[in-house]
Amino acid sequence: MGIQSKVEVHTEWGIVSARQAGRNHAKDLGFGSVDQARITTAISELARNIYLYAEKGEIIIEPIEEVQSNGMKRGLRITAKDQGPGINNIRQVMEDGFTTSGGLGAGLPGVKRLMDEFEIDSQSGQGTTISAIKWLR
Amino acid sequence: MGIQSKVEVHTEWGIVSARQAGRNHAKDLGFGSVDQARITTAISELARNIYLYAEKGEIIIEPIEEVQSNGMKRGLRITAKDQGPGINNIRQVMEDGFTTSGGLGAGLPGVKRLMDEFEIDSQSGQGTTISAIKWLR
Amino acid sequence: LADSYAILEDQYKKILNKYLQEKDEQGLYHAQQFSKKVMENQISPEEMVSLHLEIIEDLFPNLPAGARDSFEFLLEVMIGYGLAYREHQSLRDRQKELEAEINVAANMQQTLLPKEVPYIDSLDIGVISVPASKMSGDYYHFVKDENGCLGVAIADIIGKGVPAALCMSMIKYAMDSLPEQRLQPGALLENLNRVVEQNVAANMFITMMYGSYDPRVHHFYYSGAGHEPGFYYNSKNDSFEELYAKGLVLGVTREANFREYHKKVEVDDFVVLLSDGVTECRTDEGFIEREEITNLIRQYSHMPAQEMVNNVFYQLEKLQGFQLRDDFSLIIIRRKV
Amino acid sequence: LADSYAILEDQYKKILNKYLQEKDEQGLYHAQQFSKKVMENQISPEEMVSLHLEIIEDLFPNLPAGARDSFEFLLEVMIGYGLAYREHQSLRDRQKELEAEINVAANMQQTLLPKEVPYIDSLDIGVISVPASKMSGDYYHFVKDENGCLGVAIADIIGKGVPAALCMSMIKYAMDSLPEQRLQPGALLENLNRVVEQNVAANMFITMMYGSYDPRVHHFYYSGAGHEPGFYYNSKNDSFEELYAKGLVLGVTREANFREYHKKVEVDDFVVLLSDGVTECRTDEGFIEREEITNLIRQYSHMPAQEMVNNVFYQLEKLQGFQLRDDFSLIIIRRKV
Amino acid sequence: MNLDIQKKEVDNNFHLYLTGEIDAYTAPTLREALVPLTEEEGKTVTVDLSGIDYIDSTGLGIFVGALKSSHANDSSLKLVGLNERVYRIFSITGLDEVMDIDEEKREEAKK
Ligand SMILES: [Mn+2]
Ligand SMILES: [Mn+2]
Ligand SMILES: [Mn+2]
Ligand SMILES: [Mn+2]
Repeated sequence: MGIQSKVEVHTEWGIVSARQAGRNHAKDLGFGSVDQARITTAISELARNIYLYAEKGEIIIEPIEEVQSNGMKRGLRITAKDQGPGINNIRQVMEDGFTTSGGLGAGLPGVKRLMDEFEIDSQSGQGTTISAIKWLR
Repeated sequence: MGIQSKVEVHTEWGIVSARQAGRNHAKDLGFGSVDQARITTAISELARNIYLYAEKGEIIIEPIEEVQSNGMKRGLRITAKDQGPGINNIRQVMEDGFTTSGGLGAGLPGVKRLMDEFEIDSQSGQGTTISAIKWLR
Repeated sequence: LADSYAILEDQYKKILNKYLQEKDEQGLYHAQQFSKKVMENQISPEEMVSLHLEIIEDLFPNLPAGARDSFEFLLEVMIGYGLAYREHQSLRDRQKELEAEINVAANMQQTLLPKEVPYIDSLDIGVISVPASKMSGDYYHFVKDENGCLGVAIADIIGKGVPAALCMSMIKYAMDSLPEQRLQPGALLENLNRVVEQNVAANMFITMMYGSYDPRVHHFYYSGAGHEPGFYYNSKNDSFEELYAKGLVLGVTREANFREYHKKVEVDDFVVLLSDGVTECRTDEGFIEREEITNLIRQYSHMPAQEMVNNVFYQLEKLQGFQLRDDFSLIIIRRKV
Repeated sequence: LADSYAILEDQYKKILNKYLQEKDEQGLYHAQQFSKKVMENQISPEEMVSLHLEIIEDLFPNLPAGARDSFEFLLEVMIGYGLAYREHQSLRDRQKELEAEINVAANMQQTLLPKEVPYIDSLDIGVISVPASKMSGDYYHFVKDENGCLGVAIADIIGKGVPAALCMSMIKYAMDSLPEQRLQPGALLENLNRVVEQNVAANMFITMMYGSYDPRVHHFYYSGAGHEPGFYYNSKNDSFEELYAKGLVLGVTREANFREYHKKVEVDDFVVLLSDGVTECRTDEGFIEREEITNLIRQYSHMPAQEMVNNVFYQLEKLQGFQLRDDFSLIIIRRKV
Repeated sequence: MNLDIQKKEVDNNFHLYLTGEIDAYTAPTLREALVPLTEEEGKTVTVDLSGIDYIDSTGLGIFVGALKSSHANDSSLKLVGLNERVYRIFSITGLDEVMDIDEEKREEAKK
């Protein structure tokens, strides 16, 4: 359901556009202001990673639904894709407290915390795809 | 210099009175609102410790001065005294992240962080004296 | 730092003002970037709230008095978060220190293991031992005596991590200080049991298998102290049988006896010794069967012993999603000629 | 959790309202107590700010629009603090796990130290050994031989924490496995040096002082391997002299010789053995002088030996703000009659 | 505390000038700078400690490691410029007897 947005990221403007698209979708779906800010921050971090380490890539934002026993669960999926250098050691990158860039709690573990679901697929030299979902409560 | 205040703590009202006295002194000395809140929180924690573990004791609040090469340094000293059971293992109590009561960062390590200087003297069965200073910047 | 606070205040004022005028996403992006900057400067959350308040008091002189007061109240609440924030900084430093310490200890522990596998003409030996976390509670040991016999030990200390590692070092020094003359496997375990019993806490114990291979006659003598059974591979029938030696774990009673078993080893056959980290490999679908292990070993049995153990380890590590749940040790001793 | 959020919101509304009416310290005290409660409920700082904002929007319907917007902006900044806050929670959990592991190991290590001080009629012995962190790299040891002589060892493994602890256990087992007949201090250190040299990494070493007290004649024989000098207290003159035994630290060269020193001990005199954690006690004003240590010991010299060492430790711990920078070991052996 | 390490190569031999403190935190940096130099056969590595006012046992360990490495690789290691506090530690640990300490100054004194 819903229309997905795809934003190319290769300048800082791209980061802002991706944030904007994410915030619009989040508002439309009915997320509260804290969750809006969280989703936007997650997008921002993912887009910034693309901008800094892969030079270019894209952010896809799409509303999703999942049938459950007690009705329908709705949410927003963020996907970040790039053809950059990829991540050598995923276990290390996902470890808490050891991001070299950004402040405390930032980096990919931060994105994982901001969202409800998180998946990463990356191999050295083959680019990275990260997908994260926030469910509406 | 200045007049010291001494507040008996054996009820929760005593905690509030000690806070009030501390806040007044801090305001008079010219501490900003964040530092006022920090000093008051430190007093609160110390007074609560007396109330919870020693049943009664006192909080003394006194403006202090220290002559320095480049003029006078002014500050506020908080002293908490009780004749309670004392602290068995001070090192353990001063350890980060392991307060059983209170939330993250609370307890005596929290008081130490809120103030600039911190001293503790306690022996099992002989009561506890804690003294902490916040300097005006 | 006082200086940089003034600079940050000024920056915040500018980006907030710009946002209030243009109210666009770019402004909020600046807010997020600013967040990183204040945190790099170790500004606490309560300071951030206070800074915000100062600026809006400036911008909105007719803010209702109650609204202003309400922020004094909020500030009081935020002090608690400030404490957690600062505790976090110190905890993170301590954690880094601790990890560094354990890395050093893990390196030291590596030096307790044999530097190389002894060379014996007629034998091909492979060994791999990988800790589940940084430090290992598995131990293995080789010794070649004056008759050219090979002594081999494999041991597993209950639990893993630092405590197991500490205990593992005891086993190493205890073995080093055993009387010079070569002991029979059973007598050796009896000796070790006394040392372990005296030195470990009531709830600790160690399992061990000790074997002695005589390459002159190709007999393998072995005794076990409650250790995970190994395997004997019969190449003629392409079959595995259990190599089990009944015996009480070390450290439980002062005196214990260990029966000695014996196996004649034929050309191309091999002995497999392992720790339960190999057999109790747990995947999403549950525990792996011992038969799956032997199938895996059979699959690589045409390779040199070292490549066999490497390959078996890689396959089992992969099965567990590259996260070992227990220390993993595997030794293969094959009779070549 | 969603439920408790609603309850907290309601509570916050109540205490904030009460504060705005009465504007007293009690209200702010409630704010602080509330801070603990929200943190126990794992409410992030940005949620706290958002909760506050919702309530004041309710209370002050004519809040200037810009002021309202400014809090959207603040919220964006607070998200960063929220991340740090949640990272803190997870780091704390991991740290607790690690600490638990190290606690177990530290308890195990305690069992390596003598359970009690040997009883010798004419001597009064006090000993204290406290690790800087959980695990110790200091070691001490007492043994009473068939002639009633007291052997005493004090050792310091380079560094502290887990790696030093691992090495410390080696010293313990190495001493346990020394030949039965009582060795002279020099010969004992030569023996130990060989074990250490074989078993430690290139940049590790151990310092040790070993003494043998013969209560039949009240002679104290001792040798040192690069260890911090102790003291001899002469009660007649109320003076201290250094108890220094020159010798190379253990583990540097394969062969080393250790000279044996000797001291006649008079009634009421005592021998002080220590590790450098006692003397290299560092305070805000710099290092403590050895003379300050002897002054401290003198101050308690009328007490039984165990109380002396306890008091000296307490005073030095206090001087360092209850944060030891190195493992601390102090032994006092006094001739009573 | 920090440790500053300056390296110079004079007549095919190495000189290290150290300033600051050598403790558990700075020791790894020193090891990385010092030990590889001692692995070059026939060279002399002179370490100038006149800028060092504190060294702890972990720091000493680095010099012990370097000494062993110089024995194994047929190079030589020299320490110069030790102040009293630092010298005391080398002396107490007996390392002054197995290490080449302050040779230059003593030779100057002989002249
Ligand atoms: Mn185990
Ligand atoms: Mn196991
Ligand atoms: Mn040490
Ligand atoms: Mn020490």
